[in-house]
Amino acid sequence: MGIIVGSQTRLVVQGITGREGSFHALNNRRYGTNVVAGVTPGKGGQDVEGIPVFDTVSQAVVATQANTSLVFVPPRFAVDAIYEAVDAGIQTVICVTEGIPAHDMLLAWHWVRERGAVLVGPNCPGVCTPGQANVGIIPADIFAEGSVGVVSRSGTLTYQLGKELADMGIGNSSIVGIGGDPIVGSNFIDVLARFEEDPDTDMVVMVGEIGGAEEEKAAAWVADNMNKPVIGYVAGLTAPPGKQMGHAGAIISGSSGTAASKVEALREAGIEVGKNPTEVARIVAEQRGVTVG
Amino acid sequence: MGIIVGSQTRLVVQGITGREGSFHALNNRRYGTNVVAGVTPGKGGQDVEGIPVFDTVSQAVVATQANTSLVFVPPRFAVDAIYEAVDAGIQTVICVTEGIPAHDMLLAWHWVRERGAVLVGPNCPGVCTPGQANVGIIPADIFAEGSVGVVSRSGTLTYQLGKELADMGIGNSSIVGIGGDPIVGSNFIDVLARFEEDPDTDMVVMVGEIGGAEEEKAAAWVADNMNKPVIGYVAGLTAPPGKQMGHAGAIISGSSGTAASKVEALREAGIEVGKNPTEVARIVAEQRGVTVG
Amino acid sequence: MDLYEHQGKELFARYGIPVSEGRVATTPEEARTAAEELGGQVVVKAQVLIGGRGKAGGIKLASGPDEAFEHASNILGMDIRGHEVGRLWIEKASDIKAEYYLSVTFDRAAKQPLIMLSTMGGVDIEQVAEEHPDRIARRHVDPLLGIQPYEARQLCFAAGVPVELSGQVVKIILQLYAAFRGEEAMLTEINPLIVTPDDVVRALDAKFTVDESALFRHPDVAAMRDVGAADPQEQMARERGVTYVKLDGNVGILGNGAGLVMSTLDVVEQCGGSAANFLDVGGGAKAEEIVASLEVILADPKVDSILFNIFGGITRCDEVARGIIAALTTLDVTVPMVVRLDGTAAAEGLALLEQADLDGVTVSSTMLGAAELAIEKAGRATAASVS
Amino acid sequence: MDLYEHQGKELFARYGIPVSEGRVATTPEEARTAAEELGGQVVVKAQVLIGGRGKAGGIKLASGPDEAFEHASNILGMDIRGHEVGRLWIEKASDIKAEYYLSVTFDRAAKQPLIMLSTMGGVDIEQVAEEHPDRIARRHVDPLLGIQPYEARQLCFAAGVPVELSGQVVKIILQLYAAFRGEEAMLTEINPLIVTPDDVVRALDAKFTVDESALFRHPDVAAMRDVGAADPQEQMARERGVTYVKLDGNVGILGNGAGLVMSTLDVVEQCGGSAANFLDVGGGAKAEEIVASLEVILADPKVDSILFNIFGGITRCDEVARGIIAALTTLDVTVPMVVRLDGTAAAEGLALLEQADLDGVTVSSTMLGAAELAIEKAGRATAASVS
Repeated sequence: MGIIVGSQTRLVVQGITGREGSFHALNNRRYGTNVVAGVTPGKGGQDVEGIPVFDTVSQAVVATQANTSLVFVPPRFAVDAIYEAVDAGIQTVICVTEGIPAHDMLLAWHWVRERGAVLVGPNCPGVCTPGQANVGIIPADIFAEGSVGVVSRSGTLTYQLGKELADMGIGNSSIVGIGGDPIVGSNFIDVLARFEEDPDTDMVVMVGEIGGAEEEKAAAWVADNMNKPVIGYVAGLTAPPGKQMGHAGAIISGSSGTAASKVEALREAGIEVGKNPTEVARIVAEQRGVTVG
Repeated sequence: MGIIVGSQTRLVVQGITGREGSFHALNNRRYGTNVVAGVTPGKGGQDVEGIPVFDTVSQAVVATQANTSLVFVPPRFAVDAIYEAVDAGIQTVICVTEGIPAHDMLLAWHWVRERGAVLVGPNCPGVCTPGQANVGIIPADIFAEGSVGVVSRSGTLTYQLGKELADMGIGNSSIVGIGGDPIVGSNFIDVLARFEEDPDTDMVVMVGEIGGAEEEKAAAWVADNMNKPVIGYVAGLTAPPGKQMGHAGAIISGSSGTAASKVEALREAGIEVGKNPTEVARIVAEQRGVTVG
Repeated sequence: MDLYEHQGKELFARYGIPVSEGRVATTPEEARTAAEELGGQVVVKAQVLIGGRGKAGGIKLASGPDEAFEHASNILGMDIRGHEVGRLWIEKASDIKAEYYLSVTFDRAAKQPLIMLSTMGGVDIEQVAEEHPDRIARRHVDPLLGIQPYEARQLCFAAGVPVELSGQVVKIILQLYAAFRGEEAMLTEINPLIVTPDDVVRALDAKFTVDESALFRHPDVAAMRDVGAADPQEQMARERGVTYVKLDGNVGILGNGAGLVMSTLDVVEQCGGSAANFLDVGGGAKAEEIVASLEVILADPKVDSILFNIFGGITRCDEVARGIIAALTTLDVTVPMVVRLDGTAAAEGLALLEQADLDGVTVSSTMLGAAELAIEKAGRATAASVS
Repeated sequence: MDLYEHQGKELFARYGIPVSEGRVATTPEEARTAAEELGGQVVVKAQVLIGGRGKAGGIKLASGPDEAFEHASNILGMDIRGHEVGRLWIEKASDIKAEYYLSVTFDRAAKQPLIMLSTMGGVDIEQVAEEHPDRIARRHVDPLLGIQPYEARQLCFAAGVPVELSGQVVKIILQLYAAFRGEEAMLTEINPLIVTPDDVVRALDAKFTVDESALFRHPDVAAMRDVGAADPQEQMARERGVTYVKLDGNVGILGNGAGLVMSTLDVVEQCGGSAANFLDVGGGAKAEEIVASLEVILADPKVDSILFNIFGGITRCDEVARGIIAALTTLDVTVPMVVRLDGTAAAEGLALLEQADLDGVTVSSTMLGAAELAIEKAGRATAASVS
């Protein structure tokens, strides 16, 4: 089954006629995702290799019963696309766009929550449920079907981890990139709660990084609410304070937000933490009784 | 029991040290209302004839368990007072202030609703439950205890009606002035629904006037949802279109909002309508088997 | 408060909405100068706060300054549905390929702003609304979040705006909403929103109604009030802080509270009379306000009697009685008055009146009785003046 | 993006927040002129994007122009915690009765702006936060509704602002929130917010961090970026559109994606090495960006080897390989490189590298292996240069 996306997903891609939009829409379809529609205002009536294009998300929903949206719209217009999707009744919105102004997301976060929709991202690689659906830019071929859930703030680091797991013969239920921005639609806790509920997941790897306090909050939540084992990793142990490391969210201010404090919080919550992706994969393998070669 | 205010009311008066605020706070207390506190920023620690004054509504709630607020604050600051009351946990706010900008109320209406609080007004005379509590500026001595509920957009017209009823020996469960502004916190339907639920009310008089479409909507609602009899009255049968008759809400635009169309809607919903306050009182008396002198 | 077209366009321009260049003129000479400055064909447009001026001959195309002068001479002073034309807006003429309709209104029932867009704009929009309601695209906006671009796009697609124009129209929708919100309007309307032959979209008219209660935040808009345009008595009432609307009958009405005053007008008609005005002194009126209100009512020569209907809540009836006594001693009141006082301090008020023993003042204890008496006295006065 | 004090004050003034009059100076001569224009006592303040300048001697009181000149001479060029002072803010000196603290921050965890106010402001605010957390009043604001005056009043009462000052402080709180919202800041801070002996409240310092992603809506703020202040290599990186942070080690790092690059730094340290930099080429990098990134890394003379760690998603490994090949043919690369390519088009990329058969380029198939190799090569290079 997996979480957030799967065989039930009927995907509409917002910004489908753009270079990246069309490339990944087709890529997602190639993987097996049910891509039912695309939206580009003013290009309604066209199609992208057979995927019908509509002017508005509403029209796409009416015509194709799309239930999930993938947003590939430039940062200045991306929140508008999120609003449009939710207003059209889409209950799952995955936003890849990087560089959305933080104040825009602040408002959007509250508005989307009040309407009960699930937003993943922005600035995230998407969600993949191996064997069922891949929504976003994750190179899904790395990942095998299995029962280890992965939730991560970082894209390429997720791939690295998937690769290390795959090298040990371990597959995944779903891989969720939550994104590295200051405000993301779904945080660790939102995703961990879904993995806890998901019958096809029996263990979760949580990949954090410096900045913010989400890892600490997630650790406390895991201690109180999760029965399935969680393995942790935090990137940025050597990051200097006061410097923004790429992601808008990845910055250490004062003594808070350091990787060391996050690792400590995770360990206090009973979560085993690996010091690098290779070690994380080894811990997972050991806990599952997989022989490490 | 009555509705909205009663013996359970613990009233805080916002703007209590103003001329009108103190006059009516004391007037309400004289009637028997449990006035527990007043609020005027910067005057915390003072008292108004024994009523303690606080700087903020929060402090008043903590110290006195106030559960109802009466807002007597000038129009520029009145929405702020409403927000403050609701944010402090007050669940019933009655706002007398006239002249609050309509856009301010537009935002406040949504915000207050989302928080589940009841707002009556603005630009309303208040709510009186005879024998229990009077909150606002209604000259409560006109009204006797009884079982006829009254809901009205207009203040003095309500008094006129109460007087006509009293002259026939008919008393009231509660009298609710909902106010005549374009946006009011509680509309006819909100109040009618409460009267329908109230065991001490067995009949309702609904007093409307020109402008808007609330009477029409209320009529349809009454037809579908109310078992208790409703007697209607609409002021402004002779009002010319396009002229604003005092209330910001009282204006006829085009063919909508006329008294005639409202009367028709009420009659279609099975509501008997009197052509003037005297006739309304007579209808009520007849329906109750009171001998009309 | 309604604004003139040229004032609305001034506000539009501040929000970036494209409008035609123009000038205000209050004399034919100014109209000529304006036409000279603008060059080419111009349109001479009567500035009145009422619709239908085009059909009434208040809008004329002029080929140049001389014709502008001529049209201005004809239009100035013209009476358009009861409004005298005191000023003109002279603007560059536009070529028109299509006329759209766009408005943002304050929808009280929905408690949300409502945007309406149609590609069938122009003078017949009301007919469109009735016969082809589906040709008017509508959308409510969440007031807390404010309008989002997709909502404007959806309106364009729903209304059938051609794709090559939708960029401009989307922008104007967002701008008009910003003007509605920014100026705290109750209504902003562009009809027609024109499309020129070279595909430029522009506002050819402007209707703007702002919330009087919010004017304290908009002193520049408050200053747009045209004190000259109102009925002189309504103007006088406004200066005295009371709400007055002139009507056609002969029974002057003075009451407290809009609902009660409206009800009083109804009762007068129901009793066979006819009200000369609506006058609400508001809550808590003092004696001076009663005097001032009476001055306003008496400025109407058609008034044959005056009906006082006061139900005191905040208002104290003794203050009202003092006002009546003061008025009768300071003003030259020749019409009979019927006074009904009830509620707060009614007994004191009635005692004051009795004590003063004023000529021409009759007291009545009920609203209905007072109305009947006032009508009777007005009828007698009329009969006397006719005979 | 952090702004200088004087830029923050410029923004404050736009929102009506009271600040002291002042001038920017970049030479002692300008400081003297500024002091002359301002008159009386002035304060000479180093403009650096880091705290603690007061304790470091970067803020001095001058009795007049000559002393301002003297202080400016001493402060300009000073190194304050790694930041060289290149400009000064000369402002009128203030008499101080009390120092408050006020800030609005973007609270990610709560998803709401957070306002903090304390009457114990000044340089020791962090100590106050630790020892007397109850002396800092805090309030979150509903971002959809925006701040309401009562929230500002509650902060004042909770912080213990004297009643006679609360009117001014409430106003400044509302203005600071407006500045935070209007300029899309991540942080706005006034410390100290002073009270003068005659009870005037004024911002004596300004800390302003704006959201880089929102700068397209604020061209005036974008123009405040001090291109001179950044590390020259970081500046070079920004111009080339890559994210670069200089560190202290000798292994240059180039990767794609912030998380992977951070992880690579950690692994290098875990393997006993030390990274020279953080460099994220971002997603979908082309060959030219790889060349540009290598230029940035190589501009640091401390770099003894370079570790490429690319996991292709959007990024194509063949593009990366082309970039490496191009760099080696166009740049004068003398340091050894270890390349690890995985993910999208990894096979093609590795084939291109093999085919090019480049001197000094070694391929590794795992992140850990690549790190070990790069450290070893850097160590050998260091040994060679030392010997």
